[in-house]
Amino acid sequence: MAGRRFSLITKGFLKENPTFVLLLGMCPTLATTTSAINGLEMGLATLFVLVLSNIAISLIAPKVPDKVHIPVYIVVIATFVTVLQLLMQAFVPEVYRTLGLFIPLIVVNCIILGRAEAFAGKNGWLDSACDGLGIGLGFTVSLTVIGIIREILGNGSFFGWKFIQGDGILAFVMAPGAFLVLGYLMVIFNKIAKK
Amino acid sequence: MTDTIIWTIVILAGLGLLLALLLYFIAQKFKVVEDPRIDEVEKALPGANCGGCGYAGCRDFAATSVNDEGLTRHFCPVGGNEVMKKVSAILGYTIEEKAPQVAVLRCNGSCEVRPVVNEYDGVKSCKVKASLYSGDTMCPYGCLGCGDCVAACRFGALAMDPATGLPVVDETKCTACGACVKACPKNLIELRNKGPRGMRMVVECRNNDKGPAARKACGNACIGCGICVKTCTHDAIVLENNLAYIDFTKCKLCRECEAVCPTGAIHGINFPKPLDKDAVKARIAERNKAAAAAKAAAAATAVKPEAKEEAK
Amino acid sequence: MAKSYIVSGNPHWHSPASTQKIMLDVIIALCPAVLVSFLFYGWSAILTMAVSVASCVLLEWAITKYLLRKSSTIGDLSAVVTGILLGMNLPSGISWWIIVIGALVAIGVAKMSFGGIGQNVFNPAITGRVFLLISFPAQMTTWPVPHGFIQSVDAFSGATLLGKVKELGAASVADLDYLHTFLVNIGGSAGEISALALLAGWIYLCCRGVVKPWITLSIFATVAIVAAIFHAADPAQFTGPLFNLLTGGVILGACFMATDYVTSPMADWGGVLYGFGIGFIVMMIRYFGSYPEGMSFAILLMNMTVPLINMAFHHKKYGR
Amino acid sequence: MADELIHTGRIVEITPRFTTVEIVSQTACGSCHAAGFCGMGEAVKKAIQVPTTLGGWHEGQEVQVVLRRSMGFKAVWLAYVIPLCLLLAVLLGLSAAGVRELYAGLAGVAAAAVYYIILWLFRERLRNEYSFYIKEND
Amino acid sequence: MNRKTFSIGGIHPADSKFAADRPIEVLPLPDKVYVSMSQCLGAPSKPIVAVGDKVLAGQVLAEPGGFIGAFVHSPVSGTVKAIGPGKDLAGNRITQIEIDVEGDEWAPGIDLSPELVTELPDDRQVILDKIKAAGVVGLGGATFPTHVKLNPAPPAKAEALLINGSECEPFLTSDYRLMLERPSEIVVGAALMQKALGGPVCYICIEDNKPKAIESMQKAIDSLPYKDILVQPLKKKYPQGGEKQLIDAVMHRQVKSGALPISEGAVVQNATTSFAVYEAVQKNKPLVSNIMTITGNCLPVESQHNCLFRIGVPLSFIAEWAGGVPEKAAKIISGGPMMGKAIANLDAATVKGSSSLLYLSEEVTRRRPEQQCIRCGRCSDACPMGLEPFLLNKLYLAGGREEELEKNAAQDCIECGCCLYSCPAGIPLLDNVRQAKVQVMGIIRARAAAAKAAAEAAKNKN
Amino acid sequence: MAAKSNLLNMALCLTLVCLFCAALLGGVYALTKEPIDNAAAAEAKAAIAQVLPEGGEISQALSAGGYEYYESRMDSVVNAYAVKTSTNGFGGLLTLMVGVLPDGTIYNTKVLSHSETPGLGAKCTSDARFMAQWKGFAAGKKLTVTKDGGDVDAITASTITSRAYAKAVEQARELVKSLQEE
Amino acid sequence: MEYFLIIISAIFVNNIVLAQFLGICPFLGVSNKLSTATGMSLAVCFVITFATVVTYLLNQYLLVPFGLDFLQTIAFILVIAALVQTVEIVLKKVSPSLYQALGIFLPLITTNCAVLGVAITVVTKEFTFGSAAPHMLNLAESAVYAFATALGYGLAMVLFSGLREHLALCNVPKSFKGLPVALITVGIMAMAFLGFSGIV
Ligand SMILES: Cc1cc2nc3c(=O)[nH]c(=O)nc-3n(C[C@H](O)[C@H](O)[C@H](O)COP(=O)(O)O)c2cc1C
Ligand SMILES: Cc1cc2nc3c(=O)[nH]c(=O)nc-3n(C[C@H](O)[C@H](O)[C@H](O)COP(=O)(O)O)c2cc1C
Ligand SMILES: Cc1cc2nc3c(=O)[nH]c(=O)nc-3n(C[C@H](O)[C@H](O)[C@H](O)COP(=O)(O)O)c2cc1C
Ligand SMILES: Cc1cc2nc3c(=O)[nH]c(=O)nc-3n(C[C@H](O)[C@H](O)[C@H](O)CO)c2cc1C
Ligand code: SF4
Ligand code: SF4
Ligand code: SF4
Ligand code: SF4
Ligand code: FES
Repeated sequence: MAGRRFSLITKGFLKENPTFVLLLGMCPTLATTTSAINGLEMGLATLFVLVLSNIAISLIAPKVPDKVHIPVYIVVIATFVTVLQLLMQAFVPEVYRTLGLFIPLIVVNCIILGRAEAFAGKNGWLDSACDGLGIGLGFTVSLTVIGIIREILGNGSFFGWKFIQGDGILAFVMAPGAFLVLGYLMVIFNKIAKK
Repeated sequence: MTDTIIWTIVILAGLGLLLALLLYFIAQKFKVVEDPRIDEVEKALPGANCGGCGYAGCRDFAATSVNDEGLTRHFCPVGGNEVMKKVSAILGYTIEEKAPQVAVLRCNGSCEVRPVVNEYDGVKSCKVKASLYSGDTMCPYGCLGCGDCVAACRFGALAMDPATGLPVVDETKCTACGACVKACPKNLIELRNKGPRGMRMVVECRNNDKGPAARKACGNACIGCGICVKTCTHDAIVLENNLAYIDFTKCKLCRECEAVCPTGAIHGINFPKPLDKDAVKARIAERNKAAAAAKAAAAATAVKPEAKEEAK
Repeated sequence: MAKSYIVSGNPHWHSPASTQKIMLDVIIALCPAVLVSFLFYGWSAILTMAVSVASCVLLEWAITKYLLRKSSTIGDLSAVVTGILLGMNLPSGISWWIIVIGALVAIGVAKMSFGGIGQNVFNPAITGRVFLLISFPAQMTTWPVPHGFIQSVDAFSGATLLGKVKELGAASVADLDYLHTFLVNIGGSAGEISALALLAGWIYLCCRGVVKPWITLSIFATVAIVAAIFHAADPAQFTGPLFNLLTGGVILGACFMATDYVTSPMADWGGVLYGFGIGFIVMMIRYFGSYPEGMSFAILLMNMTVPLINMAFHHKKYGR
Repeated sequence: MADELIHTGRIVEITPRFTTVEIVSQTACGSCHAAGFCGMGEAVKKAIQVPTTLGGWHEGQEVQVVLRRSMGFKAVWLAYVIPLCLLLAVLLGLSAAGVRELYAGLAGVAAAAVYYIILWLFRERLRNEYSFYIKEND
Repeated sequence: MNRKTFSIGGIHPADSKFAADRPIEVLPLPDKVYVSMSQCLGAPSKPIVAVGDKVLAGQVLAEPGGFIGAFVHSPVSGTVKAIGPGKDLAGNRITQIEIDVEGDEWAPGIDLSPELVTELPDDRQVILDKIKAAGVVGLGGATFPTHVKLNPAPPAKAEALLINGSECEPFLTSDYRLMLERPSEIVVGAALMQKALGGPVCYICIEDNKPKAIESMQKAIDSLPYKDILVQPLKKKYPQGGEKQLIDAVMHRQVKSGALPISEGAVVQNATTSFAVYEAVQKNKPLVSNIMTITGNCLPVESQHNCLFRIGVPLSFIAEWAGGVPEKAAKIISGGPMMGKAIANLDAATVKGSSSLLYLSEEVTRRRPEQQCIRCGRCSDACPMGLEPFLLNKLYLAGGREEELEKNAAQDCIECGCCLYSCPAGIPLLDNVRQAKVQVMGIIRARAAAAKAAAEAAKNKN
Repeated sequence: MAAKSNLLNMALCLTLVCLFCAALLGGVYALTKEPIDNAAAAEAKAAIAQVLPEGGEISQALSAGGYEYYESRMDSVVNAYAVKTSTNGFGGLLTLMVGVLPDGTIYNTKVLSHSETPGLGAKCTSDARFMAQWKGFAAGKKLTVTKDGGDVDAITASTITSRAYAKAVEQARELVKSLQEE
Repeated sequence: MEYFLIIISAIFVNNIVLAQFLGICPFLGVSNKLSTATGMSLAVCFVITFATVVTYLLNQYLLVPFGLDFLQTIAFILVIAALVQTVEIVLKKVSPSLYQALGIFLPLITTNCAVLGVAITVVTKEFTFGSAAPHMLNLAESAVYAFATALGYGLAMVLFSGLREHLALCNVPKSFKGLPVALITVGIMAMAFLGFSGIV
């Protein structure tokens, strides 16, 4: 059982990596990874909602009539997102401002609803929590990695620590860089995953 | 403050109620039923989506198999009996096992036995080549060696052997999907029963020419001499259009035909030991002598059944 | 038959044309412009182009050999063309490592990622240039002032004519000597310097049948017409047709970059539409955008429409 | 780009007027490989009514339901584009005329609603115009 | 001179007509001939002689195997040695009749004298019957039975008869020599076909790189009493001689995709076919000989020949007669360098359609290594059908795109080779387009069959 | 797995979930309202305080000439103004808080929001030399970039942003001038 | 003029996909075929505009008066979901055949973050068009903004699907096939769209 939970947590890194394998939640992946720290923060925010909504949904799922399960899930997820919004505004307003629109958009991130549908709706709360944690961590790691690469190339710094004089290759902190970095990471990921 | 909370509750609850009514409405109108077994069957399938079964991919196979009554029209060549057992378990059917098959090449005109008379200079495609002429060698029936079959195989079971210029089947990988059979413009690949422990006899040739022409074309060609037909005690070999063909349902793997074939067109595959031609030939000669003797005797005494006994 | 003869489908012989010869023609056509930029910017211009060509060719060779593991394609000289054109689109004397990054984007991203020659959808040299423009705006807009023949140049920010318009308004270039601008257009990228040299090269290409003139003419016509209309409406704000034709990269772009086979439409009328699009977009960017010059963006933007244009415009078919 | 959209389906019912074919419709994201993880992209069986024609079809037969692509576009046009234009026209028109924003907005939404009602009145004609036709499964 | 040409595509390969000044020689008889049963487009013919039979030159050996099919006659006198399998020049199996040559005796009723007979039969049916009985097939390349073409199904009516003397393929000179040496016979043949078709205008179409042929034909027309026969000079451009291109050039009409020339009122016949028609009708002489050019880029002009050969003579015999296969030849082709077929089996016998033996050397004929398409558009600029071969090539290679191939008219390809000739990247366009065409024809045929079956079913129901 | 759907349980379920969620949200909202307001206020105040001399008493938001501004009083005498101004920079709006002393000397400036290009215009928030010049920018100096004949040292290769910045400061100075004249 | 600027800005300068990163999932997922992409784009135009108008009204006349702005996220998503479903039902009632025809294009637009993104942006962000001072958009402007944004989505989508159809026939290296090369293509598209910067 413990092994199963462990694998639930680890599968998000490679086998069911939400970014590179499942291609879910592309918008925040691209938009918020201008720096490593931004990527990390966004990943954690998603993780927060994912874990909580997974738990909540696994608890109520058995009682929810079939036809309304999607709306119910949406309400639950939206609630946690709003909670997150309020908490961030109150305690980390700076972070809230940089991530901006993409915090409320966690609601429509397919990862969350997808997990609710595919996992939390059919499993117990502890498993669901682990699943949420796994996928959420996978997402966080991917975002952080993309953020690190974009920050190094685009700004010449690592988590804010600047190691070159002047600027980096600016395109990488702009929109095109996001797509290019993700594209090439996917190539590398495919090659690794195939081996 | 409390105001805000009350309004929050009122508005959200209102929205919720509205939505519920709406969705109820939808539920009434959209009666969506999907058999959950489709998913299960799909999961049991190999997921290669090769279309070898004749359906448009694994999902289609699953969907149609669920809706069909019985599994007679469904067989996954890739997964084989293993998978079909699982599928039938899901659907609650019993199935009869199919003998496993494998792709077999019916040409053994390797480079050294087939004189090359032309040089092809064009797209490396058997289909294109076949549309232009009969091939680089004197044999108009043989393998063209451009490997269309290799390209068609989705399982990596085929590879060209540079030494012989012929494709080789990796039996562990071949799923008998039949893609290569369709791809070969010379109809050189056939799906045959794998045989016990993979052992089987094959006439690896499709040359319909008469003896001299066939021999000129390729050292390993079947020249239609008919010795094998005469030798075979199981009626497993037929000769048509100057070409022998072994019916794998009748063949008993005695390897006598292989021993007597003057050109080496008949091959025994996967036998544990190489064929001791002389021994087999001696055996046949013995039997033939006995048979001749018996015949002579029969002519004299007309006690046929005994002779037959002996021949065995 | 004793000897073995070749068998293949018809036709049994072929025209002398080859990819390599086509690219060689383009290189020859670019020579006058390269020469002129050498005359005005000296060795630094040649050095810029040399670094660019060398890195493009080396990168293509390395990528085919080590990453894609295919046989090398540098023999077709297309990487050389890309290299020269990239070099011509940079301020001469820009740091070598910026050129290498540009070449990496041109060859690695825009060309080889799509499968190499013929497979790319965006013009490699332009993709490289635009990438550099947004990544190193400062370096990419610091133009050297030509000191004349065989003399190295200080990196000195001389404004281009278009930059001047952007900063100071159309009036600042009201009394331009157009004949002089036609012969030598000082300031700007290494390759843009002489309209005359570029046009001579283009005419050579047309005569050799390497390119058809429609795309280029369509760009010229559109630029001229759009500029004429706006200039007539408000000469104080909008520069005129001749100015816009002769300055910046319009001629270089229209003659050599918009005509790249791979990234332009196949049918003649499709080419006309494509040219119209480029001409229109370049004028919109120049008049209203924040970039003083928009040829690269315009070509890149129209590259995206090429598949659609190709779906809409086909050759006239027999009997249909 | 082919001119026809083809769905494979199975005839479930034949009446003198309509033949009902059940198709497994691929919603837009149905082809997405992450479908299994995203609850939205279910392949849904849909029943389509096709006017019965001669052709010797029988129930349970696998057939192809063909929809001319131009019809698909026309459907999008009728269902989305026209109401959208209506909404925008009413909204912008009333705003320009100085009507209060709330009322202009509501009027716009109402206009779209009215449009759908009108569409409903013409449903019989639409049914015929958008009919699919069946062809043999090849 | 009013020179016309077709409106789409076309290329200008080097003319290379080295054998143009070599007069037609008569090939000696070999010891053996092999008469193929597959000599025309259509069903193979059925032998009506038996092994051991004595045959005379011009005697019928086989009859048509179907509506589209032709009689085959013995080219020589001798004994039928065998009837059985043989190989054609591609190495594929065919049925052939082997005859041992004994003397040169002709069947009775055949007029071997050289006088020109200008009197035309009165009845067009007589003309058609004689053409059919003589086994005349198109000698322009497709070997389509001529009597079928000259007898269009009723609503269609011929408005123009185009005698195709363009011989646009490089190297080939057999039509040219014939137009120089026997112009009057060609004109009489044209008049016969004109009559058979009900009197359309007849244009004798010749490319302007053959001014002597134009002059010679014009002289012959002027000296003969027929009406409405004109010489039409054409610009030199390949494939001017393509039937569809010729109709476009001369009549400014384009044959619709999938339709026959007659739908635009045109009938096209090759100049040598016209000569064969003359001999068949006026001299009762069946089609047992044809003219062949022996040429190549690796052959000195003095070893190049135009010869009159008996149909059935082995190719190797002709090659020997002409001085053997040159050392530098890397490929031997039957036909021109653009449309000809590479010969895989030089032991094969000549057939009615054989018109040349072309030797090309390695450096001109070897295909270049294939590179990737640079989308230069030369192939589509060259394609006389206005197709986009690069696209067809890609769609074919992608697999499963038959419908798009059909939409992009892969089935219209006339296999002229202009695309592959022009491609700078050495892409085997035609090899693949030909396969694409086969695939598309497959679906078109399947559709037609299905429609027919459905119509049948509907009929049965009612 | 889930219950069968009918009108009643659907409505009930959704309503209940909504109620529950609403309660949760209301609760969190109530809890966070104060910190949120505080954070917002603190942020605004910090920006203002940063551009004003220390120790002054900052007024409520005032407005004049279309600008929002704040007064700082020391011993009830206005000793400085903080003016919020906006101009169009390279990539969009550039909004500053500018601290101006009554005599027209700039006390300090702070960028509130901008959308300039990273690495170029965006340096207006990081370029030390550029930022330093605003501290005590004398009243008599010309608020245009050196290129245009003024006294503002532009950010390298970002004349446009620098101009916009200078213009925003100029606006603030003008406003203070007019306030003083009243 | 202001409307014109809004439109240009939303389509080209701040293209929703290429500059704002919204609605990427369907952008990548439904762009394999030009025809589907076109149909989808038209549907998205309708849904985005309609949803924006409704949520604007909801926000302005229900949430704001009661001080409930913090409920934006949850209220909007519910309303949008309901709206899309309603339209679907209405269509089905109105004309089953029409509805069937649409089935081909009917994407599940609810989960598309572009719809929610635009709705939220419109009620939370200040805009400047031309030299006008920053301000919140009014209803009419919001509708135009939403519509133009959706047009920008459609434009990007149609161009992209054209490119992808083209790429399907190219010899893209194996490990680049499919999404990687698509992403690289979008990257270069985004680069090209930067050329419009500053136009508004
Ligand atoms: C199946 C078939 C039927 C044909 N029927 C006719 C016909 O009825 N009338 C006619 O004039 N030509 C007919 N043709 C001849 C063609 O139009 C054409 O002349 C012939 O294929 C030779 O053309 P080519 O040498 O340009 O390739 C037919 C050809 C084919 C393949
Ligand atoms: C590409 C191409 C080129 C051709 N060139 C010639 C030619 O030069 N001379 C000729 O007589 N026929 C040529 N043909 C054949 C003609 O299309 C046509 O079949 C022929 O003229 C009909 O006459 P026939 O039936 O007497 O052979 C060519 C066909 C094709 C497809
Ligand atoms: C991608 C890009 C972004 C730019 N961003 C800015 C910017 O944010 N601020 C700015 O003043 N100039 C920016 N520029 C530069 C201007 O276009 C212009 O070159 C410069 O402001 C004037 O040059 P100068 O400052 O060297 O005189 C940018 C240029 C590029 C290519
Ligand atoms: C007329 C012509 C123009 C070309 N222009 C360019 C160009 O602008 N940029 C470039 O990278 N390559 C250019 N090339 C080279 C080559 O086509 C290009 O690298 C391909 O895009 C590579 O696939 C050109 C080639 C020709 C024949
Ligand atoms: S293609 Fe042929 S060899 Fe490959 S798996 Fe199928 S049957 Fe076997
Ligand atoms: S077996 Fe057939 S397909 Fe395979 S290489 Fe030989 S000829 Fe080609
Ligand atoms: S061979 Fe076919 S595709 Fe090629 S040029 Fe000729 S007609 Fe066109
Ligand atoms: S000629 Fe060759 S390289 Fe040019 S477009 Fe055609 S196939 Fe491509
Ligand atoms: S995250 Fe934006 S559409 Fe999927």
